Amino acid sequence: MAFSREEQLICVIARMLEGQRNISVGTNSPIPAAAALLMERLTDGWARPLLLGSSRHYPANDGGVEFHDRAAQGRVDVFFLGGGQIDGEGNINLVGIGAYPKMKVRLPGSFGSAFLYLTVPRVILFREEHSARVLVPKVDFISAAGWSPPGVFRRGGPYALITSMAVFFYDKDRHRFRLDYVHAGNSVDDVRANTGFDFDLASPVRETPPPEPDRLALIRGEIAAELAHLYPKFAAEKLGYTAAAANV
Amino acid sequence: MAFSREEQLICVIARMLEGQRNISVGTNSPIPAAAALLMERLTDGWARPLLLGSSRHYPANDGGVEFHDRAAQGRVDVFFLGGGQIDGEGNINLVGIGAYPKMKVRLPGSFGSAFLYLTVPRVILFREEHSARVLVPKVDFISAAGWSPPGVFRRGGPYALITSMAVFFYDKDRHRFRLDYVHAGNSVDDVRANTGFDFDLASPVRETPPPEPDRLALIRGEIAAELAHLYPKFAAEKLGYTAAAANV
Amino acid sequence: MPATAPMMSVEELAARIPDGAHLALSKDDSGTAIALIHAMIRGGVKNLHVVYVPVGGLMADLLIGAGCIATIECSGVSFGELGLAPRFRDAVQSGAIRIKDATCPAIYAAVQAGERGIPFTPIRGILGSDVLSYRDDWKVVDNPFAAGGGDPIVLVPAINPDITFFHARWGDRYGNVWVGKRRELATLAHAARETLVTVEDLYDGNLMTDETLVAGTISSLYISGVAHVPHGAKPLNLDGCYDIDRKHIRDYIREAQTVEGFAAYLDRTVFGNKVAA
Amino acid sequence: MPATAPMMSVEELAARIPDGAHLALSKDDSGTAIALIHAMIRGGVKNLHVVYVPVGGLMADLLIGAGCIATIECSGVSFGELGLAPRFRDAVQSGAIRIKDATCPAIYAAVQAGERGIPFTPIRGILGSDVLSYRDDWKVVDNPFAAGGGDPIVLVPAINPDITFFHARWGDRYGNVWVGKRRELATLAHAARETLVTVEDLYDGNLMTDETLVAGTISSLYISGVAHVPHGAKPLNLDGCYDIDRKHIRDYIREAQTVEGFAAYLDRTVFGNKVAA
Repeated sequence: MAFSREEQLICVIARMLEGQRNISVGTNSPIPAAAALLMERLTDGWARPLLLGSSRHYPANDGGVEFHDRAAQGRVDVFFLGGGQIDGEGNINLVGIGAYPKMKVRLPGSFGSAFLYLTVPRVILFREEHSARVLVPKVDFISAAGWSPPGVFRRGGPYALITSMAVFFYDKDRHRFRLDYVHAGNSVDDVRANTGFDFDLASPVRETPPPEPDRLALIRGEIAAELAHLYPKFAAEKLGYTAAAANV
Repeated sequence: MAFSREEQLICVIARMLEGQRNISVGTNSPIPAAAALLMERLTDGWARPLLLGSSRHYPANDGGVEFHDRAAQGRVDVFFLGGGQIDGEGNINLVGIGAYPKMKVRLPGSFGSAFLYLTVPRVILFREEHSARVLVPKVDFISAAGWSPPGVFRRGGPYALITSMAVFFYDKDRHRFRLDYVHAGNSVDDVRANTGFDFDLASPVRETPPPEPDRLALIRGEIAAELAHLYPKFAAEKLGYTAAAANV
Repeated sequence: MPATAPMMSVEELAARIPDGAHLALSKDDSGTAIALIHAMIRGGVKNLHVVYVPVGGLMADLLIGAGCIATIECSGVSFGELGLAPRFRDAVQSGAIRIKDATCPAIYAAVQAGERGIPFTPIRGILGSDVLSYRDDWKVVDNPFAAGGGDPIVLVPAINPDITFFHARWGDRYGNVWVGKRRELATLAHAARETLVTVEDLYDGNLMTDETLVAGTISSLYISGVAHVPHGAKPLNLDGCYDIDRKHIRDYIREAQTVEGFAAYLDRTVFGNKVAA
Repeated sequence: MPATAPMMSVEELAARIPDGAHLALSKDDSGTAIALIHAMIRGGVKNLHVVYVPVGGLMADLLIGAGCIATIECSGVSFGELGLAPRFRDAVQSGAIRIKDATCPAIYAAVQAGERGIPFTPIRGILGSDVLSYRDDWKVVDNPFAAGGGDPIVLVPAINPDITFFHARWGDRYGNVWVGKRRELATLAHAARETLVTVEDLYDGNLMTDETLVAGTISSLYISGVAHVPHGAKPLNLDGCYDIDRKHIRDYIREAQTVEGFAAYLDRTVFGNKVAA
């Protein structure tokens, strides 16, 4: 069955959510949100997506305060972060490119990353663009640190890095990424050529499995419909959801 | 016009509330509550009573948390405290008599006093019983300290001490009480004989003025009716409120 | 769509509270889970460490009198205008329970710190009080933000109880409960590892998606057990449903002055009937 | 009985915000006071220090573009899925405004500390972040409660703004306003010295005495001015009333890419009409 890049990525993320219960997704993250909704559906509601910015999928009523408190309490199992830059130690930069503060390119800001990266056990880094511009040797600004010295309170941190080209897992002891999967159509050399940081290789590096057909069907049906409440544009343009609201 | 001890005390307190806006009263304090309601009535609602435990006179909706936060913010102008013991430096004891913790007489506890005595600018001490048993040289347990050394954050503290026999004002610089008024029927010597701590004398010590007739009428009418919602027993037995609820 | 949550009985809720559990319970305000307290006494739970947030009343006096509590932490125990708490008074005077005296806002602040997942919180006031002298788990430091140095301030450690419980006006089939303006119950539920709730009535709908009710709702995310117990707060009050039974409390205070009188009260009220009259 | 509170116009509210005021404003969620922002821009207020709690959107981009802001403190400014904030981006890149970068829970924690009247609060995480490196007003200390010493933890100072403001669903004649589940608005009102509110509709009754609405109500004790402004949050959303106008925002982002385009947007939307279409 043919599938799009977005559908592939939703399924890659969903596999990392197996056995995870409290799955939180930040704003402006339709692909992780779709994966979380998929897991809720597949587990008959045992997995609980908490989509920031959604009124339907936000089983909390105290806004961002409650979400961050939940993370601090250890009640958030998984979160997603991206980055204008991500480096080989797992540091992420959401603030900008160049010298702080009058940066050459200013990005929106760090949001909750500096906090959530240390308080949430499993943080999945998700950034579709796979380029040496994004995956750099050292970020220009550390919005959130990939690792901490001993003695620093830290529940978790980076678990994996997913791009449009590959899947890396993070080695917490060595503070390094390991390339485990390359999506169909790409090679290890392609990944190396487009990655600015040094990384390890799994043995063997495998090709990313395609979406499971039953999951793909769900994504295109129920999940797209559910997602359209929060991401109408994405649901319409990327998942072909046709009954989208007028106000897109 | 004849008046009861309770009516006298309500009017004494009310005079100390002139010009005060945010007047808070703890639980189990019908006389201060009546004085606060009287001031609300006399100022057409400018003075704002906040009666803890009341659903009608508690213009806040986050329970005790919000009340203490308000005090910490500097938004409570007046509060009332009592004490199983009160000493000459203004320390109060709400915990018990004897050696802590297995005390000879255990009282309910300090409640918010340790906090409110330092955060509320004007704290009026109110204790009807005027005896050497209550007004002691040194309290057995300091629930809340009457004064603080320099450098300690403190907005206010004891302002006056009102008993069934007299009115003392507190000298913040000398940490001592000064006898200003003696209620009709008592003398300075009576006060001295029944007070366990040393105190200063105003010159002259005056007799407490009787209740203002217009205020007395209000107390027996509107104020008693309003108070009956929170203190039905007091309103019925002490202010002669006859339309009290069945569940007294 | 949220999954539905199974209802439990009040006895099942009580059974989830093991001997030695660390509880934090709200004050005897609207929505005290008296029926659950009765079930705990019938179950014979022992050695509880109970924090009252911030003060206790009937709930505390019953558990103390029944021998369920080893340590109590609170800012006071009484029945307000109605009288003193006789079983609390005797237990402290005799040393039968250990008491950690506190002051109301310090307990609120400690529970809020628990909710926020921080290890401690500063709080103003308290300096000079013997409440502080006897609390070796509280600290005083100089405020690190004070311009000229100095400015001593009290730090209290966070409270994260094993369990909290209360009686709520409504529960829905998804396990959400509505507590209205009793915000401190949400704070407690957030700070506690488990939250047990008895509910007065079942709500036919989803409390989390009702535009006006959601503000006073606690999400099922925090709730580990719900029992439907009409009149679950009696003889205390539940706002909008029933008032406190003042005569019952006055009679209780009189009867519980003695160990024998308290035992008679329990026999009649707790053991004689499954649900308090 | 509570006294009634006089209603003001949105221009009167704007006039209460002086040049150089220290504001703290909630994020662009349900109930952003866009009509008040327009009135502020028309009034030409300058040199504001604005904390966004914790992030900014249209409200921030408009005030920045109109030259009202000297310093902004936030965890991010963007339009989420709809795009980046062009006036914010240009102003930071050119150095036209000073930015104090933060992280969401640190701002929430600082405002909660302001609400609680404490000078600072600890917060977990953040260590290792350059957000911390560049904040010389934040401190790191060893947790005084850590058993074996060590355990570094970040402390942030309390935020007590001069003024906060927002758009609420209802206001009553006593000056109470209903914000529903937007609890952070109550926290802001408690932390701020003054709170200004535009309300969508007038509520005929007392919001503080309605059993279900009271949980989402902010008492008039905290409110210093209320204006009745239907559609006061447009083109943003107000839950239960109207949705965000996505086309308007997309057009704005496109037009505000240039200073000229932004000026044209203001002319048309802010200066051309008293109330935004």
